[in-house]
Amino acid sequence: MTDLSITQLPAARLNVLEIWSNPLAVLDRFKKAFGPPLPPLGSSLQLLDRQLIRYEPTVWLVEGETTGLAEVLGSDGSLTAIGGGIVRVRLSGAGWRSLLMEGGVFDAESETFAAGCSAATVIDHVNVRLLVESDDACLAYVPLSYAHDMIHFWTVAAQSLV
Amino acid sequence: MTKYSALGLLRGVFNGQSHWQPAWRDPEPKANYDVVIIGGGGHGLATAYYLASVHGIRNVAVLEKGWIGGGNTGRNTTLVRSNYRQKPLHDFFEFGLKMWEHLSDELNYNVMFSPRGALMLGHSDADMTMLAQRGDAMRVDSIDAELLSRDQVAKLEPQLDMSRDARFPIEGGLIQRRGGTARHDAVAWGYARAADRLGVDIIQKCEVTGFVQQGDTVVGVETTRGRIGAGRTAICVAGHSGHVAAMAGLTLPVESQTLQALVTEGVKPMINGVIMSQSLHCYISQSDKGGIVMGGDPDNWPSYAQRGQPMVTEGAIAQAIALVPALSRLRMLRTWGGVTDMSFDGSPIIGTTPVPNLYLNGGWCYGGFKATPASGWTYAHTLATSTPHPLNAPFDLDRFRRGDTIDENGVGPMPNHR
Amino acid sequence: MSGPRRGDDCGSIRFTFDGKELLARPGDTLAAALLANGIGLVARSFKYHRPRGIMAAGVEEPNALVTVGTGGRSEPNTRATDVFVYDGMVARSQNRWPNLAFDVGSVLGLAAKTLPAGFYYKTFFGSAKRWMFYEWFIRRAAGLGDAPSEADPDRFSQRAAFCDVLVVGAGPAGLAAALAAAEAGESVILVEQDSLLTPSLVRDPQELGPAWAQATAVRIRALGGRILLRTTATGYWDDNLITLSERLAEPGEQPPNGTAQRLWHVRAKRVVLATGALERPLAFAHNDRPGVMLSHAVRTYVRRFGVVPGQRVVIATNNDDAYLTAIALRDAGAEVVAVLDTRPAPAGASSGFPVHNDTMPLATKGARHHLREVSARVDGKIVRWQADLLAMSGGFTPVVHLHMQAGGAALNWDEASQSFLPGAARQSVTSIGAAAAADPVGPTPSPENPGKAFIDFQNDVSLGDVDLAWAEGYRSVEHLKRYTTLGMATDQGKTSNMAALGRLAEKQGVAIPEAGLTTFRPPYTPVTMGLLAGRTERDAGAHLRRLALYEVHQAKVPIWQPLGYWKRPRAYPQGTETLAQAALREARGVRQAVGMTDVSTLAKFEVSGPHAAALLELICATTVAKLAVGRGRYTFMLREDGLVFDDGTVWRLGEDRYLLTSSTGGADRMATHISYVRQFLCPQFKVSAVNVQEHYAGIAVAGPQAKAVLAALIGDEPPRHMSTTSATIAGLPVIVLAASYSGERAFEIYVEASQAEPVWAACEAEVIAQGGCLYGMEAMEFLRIEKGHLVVGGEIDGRLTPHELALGGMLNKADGFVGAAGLTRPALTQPGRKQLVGLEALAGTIPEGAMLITAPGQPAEGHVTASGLRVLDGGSIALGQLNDGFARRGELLLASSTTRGQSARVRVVAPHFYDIGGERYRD
Amino acid sequence: MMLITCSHCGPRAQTEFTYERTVDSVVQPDADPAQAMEQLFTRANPRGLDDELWRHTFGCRAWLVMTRHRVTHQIEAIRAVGPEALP
Repeated sequence: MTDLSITQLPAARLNVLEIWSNPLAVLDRFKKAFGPPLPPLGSSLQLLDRQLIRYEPTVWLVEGETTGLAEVLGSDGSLTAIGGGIVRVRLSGAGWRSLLMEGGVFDAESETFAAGCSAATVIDHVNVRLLVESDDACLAYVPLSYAHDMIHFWTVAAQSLV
Repeated sequence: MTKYSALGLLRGVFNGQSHWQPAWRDPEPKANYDVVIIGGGGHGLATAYYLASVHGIRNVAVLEKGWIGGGNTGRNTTLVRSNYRQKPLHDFFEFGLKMWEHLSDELNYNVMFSPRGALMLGHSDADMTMLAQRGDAMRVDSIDAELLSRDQVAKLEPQLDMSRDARFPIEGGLIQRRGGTARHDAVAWGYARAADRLGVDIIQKCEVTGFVQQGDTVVGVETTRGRIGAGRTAICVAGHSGHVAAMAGLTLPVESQTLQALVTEGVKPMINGVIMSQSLHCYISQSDKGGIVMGGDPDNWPSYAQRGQPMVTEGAIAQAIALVPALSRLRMLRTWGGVTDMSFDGSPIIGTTPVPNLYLNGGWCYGGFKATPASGWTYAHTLATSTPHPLNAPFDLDRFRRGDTIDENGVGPMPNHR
Repeated sequence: MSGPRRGDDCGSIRFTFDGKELLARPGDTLAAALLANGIGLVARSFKYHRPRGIMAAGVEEPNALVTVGTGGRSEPNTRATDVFVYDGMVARSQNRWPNLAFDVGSVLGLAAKTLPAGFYYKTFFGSAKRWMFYEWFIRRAAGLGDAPSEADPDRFSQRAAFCDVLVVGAGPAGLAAALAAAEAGESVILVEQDSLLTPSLVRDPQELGPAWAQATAVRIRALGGRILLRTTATGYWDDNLITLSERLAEPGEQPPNGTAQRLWHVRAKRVVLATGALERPLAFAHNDRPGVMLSHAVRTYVRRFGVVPGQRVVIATNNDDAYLTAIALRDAGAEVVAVLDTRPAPAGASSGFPVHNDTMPLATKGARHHLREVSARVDGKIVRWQADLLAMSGGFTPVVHLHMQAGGAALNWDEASQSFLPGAARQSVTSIGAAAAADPVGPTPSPENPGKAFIDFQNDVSLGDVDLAWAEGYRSVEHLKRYTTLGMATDQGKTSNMAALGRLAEKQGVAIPEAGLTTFRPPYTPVTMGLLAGRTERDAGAHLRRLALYEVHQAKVPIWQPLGYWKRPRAYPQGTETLAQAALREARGVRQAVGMTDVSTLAKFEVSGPHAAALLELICATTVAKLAVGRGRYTFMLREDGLVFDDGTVWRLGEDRYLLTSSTGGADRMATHISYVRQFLCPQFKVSAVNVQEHYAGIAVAGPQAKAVLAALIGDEPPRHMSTTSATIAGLPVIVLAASYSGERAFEIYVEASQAEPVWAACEAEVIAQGGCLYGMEAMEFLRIEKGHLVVGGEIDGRLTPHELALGGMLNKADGFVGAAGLTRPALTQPGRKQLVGLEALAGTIPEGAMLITAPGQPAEGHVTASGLRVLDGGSIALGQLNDGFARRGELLLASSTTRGQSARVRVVAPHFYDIGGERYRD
Repeated sequence: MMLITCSHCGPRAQTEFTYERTVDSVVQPDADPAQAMEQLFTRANPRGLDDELWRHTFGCRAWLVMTRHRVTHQIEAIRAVGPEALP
């Protein structure tokens, strides 16, 4: 077994931020309020009290604080709480990339999938969202109902990695 | 034509089996036929045979673009059964099942119909109720069905995983004992030989490239071997119905998708009959040569490529091993794909079309093989009399627009939801 | 064959074959070890049970199939040439009884003349039962090895990989190609089915030997390349996806870390096929005898494994390569008594061996299942050689299987080598080395006796069978294959294909490429089913979905019920209660006091934005726009064909914020449907529709005391029926929906799933305090049937219109919702269609699923969709679908289940049995 | 298994996508009923190129219109559909 640990993290505050109109105006308001732009698809933005991860063309997953976002959105979008149904699992250690190739179809071994990158994919028939924390850790957002089996799957799969 | 018999084989001991003649001729196409059947699969050949034998229409050509039986006839998992839920399907498939029971003698060609039983497994009380409902519906329509307990299932197929903690535990099953398998190639060859004997021209390597129309009326076909005139023209090319019908300006309620099947290396008998499941989407049987033959869901996206994606078969195998764990160490020998006509209610289409003198037989989804005799019988009737047989009347082309769909699974018009 | 064929070093690895304890050297294949131990008879053929030995040294071996391993690891039909011996290996011969040397099944060989190709199509007539009688014997004679009877103890892994270049085959060409790519900065995966790199350099030592191979491999790895041994590329799919099967343990061997094999799905930007070539056998009478081997294979056994498979050798060839085998044998001390070369002189003249030109073997003879004599016609006279080994070579066929599987790929016929070479391809694939070119060969004369000249050894197909198929009109190559079973054996025709094509071309009087080609179907070599299933658990690839409150329920030891991929509590039995007893107690608890249940699995969508109502008006077939803030209503959804496919409730939580619930089983489909309407049909809408199915856990509280329970929980007046409010329970924010499925005053409490436990605990405490109980799905079913509420998959079966489900009154009068057009189809309003009815038993119990008939022997007019009982009063009631059912109230029918031997006389009634006026919903 | 280049995510395995329907089967909610049924119940189904609606279901969930060859499986064109989105 390689250097790898699989840890379920405590439930987090997660919201879906969706923009349904005037995205450029929202972007401007966001930059005015927070500084950097909203992250593009496949990446994330780490702020002090929150992280915005983009998995969909018009949707960002907001982990942490949401203050100020309603004002940024105005009438061009909305926030919807989603965190109750998502379990965060941290895959840490050098083997996380190999582990994600087990039962997967997304190229987690690619060097371009680096810290801050995000991807939504399917692993062992379950839709999973990934966020690279560092070279040594990746966060997986797993649907609550599948989390038990996914953690078990990763635990067993880790044993076959060499 | 040499009659097939055990004595004939014995005679061959003394002549090196040299007395056998070609099973069918290799004729040049004539200029005109009373009926031209497009497609030399089991259905087309059966249609030709019944046109000649039942309706006395012998001036018939079967046009096959490749080699007979080379399409879905030779690519299916050879299941024969009539365990449906709805009356039109009962009537049609049960009529066919009765024909299967005498088909080898009828054709003087052993099609190896082997009614070893078609078993559908239930994995919960809800499944068992659904199976009972299916069985009750069958029995009301005079079709054999028997509900089996766990113990009976375990005795029937000892290789099934009967453990209580299985992901899909087996609570019982519904068996149609008269269901089973047949040898797919033999069905095409047997019908071809019998039709040929009655004067039908089977013309291989003859692809239809267009229709000859006078006004709207179809009066013949253009082929790679020239123009052939036809009193009536019968499309019978399931998998490619849309493509052929389009040449006559018809668009159909059909989408072509790939259905994959696979066979393992041969092993000594381990599966007795046909195993299906109410909740899972795989079906398993064992051929006479010992290979485990199985299939699952279609690839669920349009394709004419006769090649599937590996994930689909991998999924079906995972299900099969969940039911029969001993399959794990067998090896998949071959996998292949067929092009199926996915109709928009899961039921076939046999009948007339809006184009005069053009007839259609298609839309068989993944269940055409078992229908071969009944399909040929009813299609021949429809062609001979210009009116559908009562058995295929419900399966007309117009039923979708009208709202008379025969939707066995109640999933509606999207084939990929089926 | 007698005595060991190896020097003093027999090796130290212990294994058994048919119970006999034997020794092997490290690196031996089972075939090499058997030959080394003087065992030539290894198997029986499929059809005639002819004695067979080892013919090849690789994956093309048609004959030497054995079962390796024991218990759940036993692998039947393992090629002895493709398994490496390990300590403790147990190998058994197969398809013989009682033993390999004396096999009763071999009588079939005596009857071979009555059993030509396709014989079974011509006999065994009569009824299906009669065929089944014969078939019983045929099935037992056929097959090969035995399947294991135990479950597989090992795991299999599935792994994805991406690379710039995938090189298949680590021969000299493949290795060099991999190195070049790696040095050019490309990411490389190199796979080799053998256990070592460049096995051909061991067979035919050259200047660049194994040391070069090792150094090259080190260099490739240093550049980041990945090299996988014991790994076979088995399938080539769309867009350069290649499946690899990697053996982490040998067949039957206990894997070191529990994983027996790994299936790779490799997506390569380009693929290099260095798959080499396979040697073709020659066809002559009795060419299948143990002791008749392929020339390459003989050389491999001599040079790689140190095994000399014979001492007096005849070589038969149509090419130069076999002379290398003659040299290897001579160097190893064997005597080459004759070289039969089909080519005219001076071919082979300078070799120093006794060469006979223009000569093919005529036949072989044997003794005790082994080669003893080879005969040939030399200058018109039959000459016989005593020999215990015949090494044959009919030339080489490049392995083009993967090239052809790539799709849209061409083959070019090469007359000189009598083989097909890979041509252009649609995908990015190139072939190199022996896979791309073959050496010229001489003629391959037809044998004098085609009947026993085998070309498909495993399936016992001879050239005579090909001739018979031709005579009977099976003339396309696919007909030939299917009629004779040629190429259908476990070796997939690797050694037989070209011989068959040659014979067919000869019959047709055309060149081989005009005779046609068979399809190269995946996999290249057979692949273990468990590997393809690829799962660590035997769960059919379907994870069980866990409720957020799973542990809470599990502590109460419920009876679980599967529902789609979910598992929900069906009942919570107390003491010795049966399911039915528990469910009835629970249902009565709800009717008489209060009950609570977990409804978390319901589909839920939060829809917000200025167009939220407009979106819901499209999806739902009921009106939504008029709903006041804080109110909710029942709704149902149509497919585009106008038939009902799901139902639920819709709630207006705020000015522009709605919650839509729908059925558990339809959740994924509803999510797709909503996404389709929103994203594709209405991209201009200002709306967000978020799937919150798993975000909220749901708890339903129902019963006359439900209001009191809620009041205590939220410390406020609970919402009126079909109203909603937000509240706090156990300090946590919740949404309360006053909705009822049971027919009692009821509430659904939605809380973030990760915080569900304290809310559940608070509810449970209050419910128990009010004299209530937990209830499961079975009680819920009783309650909803009595109330006449519908269930998706039961009454709502995707085949009925709203009108037929008695929902017509709620249908949106305006068009424009999905399905409105479908509803206009004329047949949907024709008489004779099914309509929802209630049924009450005159006596007895109505069987669920039973057919509704007027009398025994009459056709079905409908069926029972759900059967329950009057919860408080007893008496069997049911819901059903009945032809023209609305007009048949009062009619007496029989609900008949003949499969279960149950029936009940029933009266058709309205589909509501409880509180028809809705009094119990009023405060 | 195809490699589908999602307009948003780049090349991804087909496993992440679901085929939904052909573009010629799309029924607008306000379509004339007869025409709607004609569209719902017939398909061009060509043995060649056709426009199909796919969804990146297990990825970014976007809807994609693909022009794909039914025999070679080659994707000639692909474009995302849906609300206006930031790059």
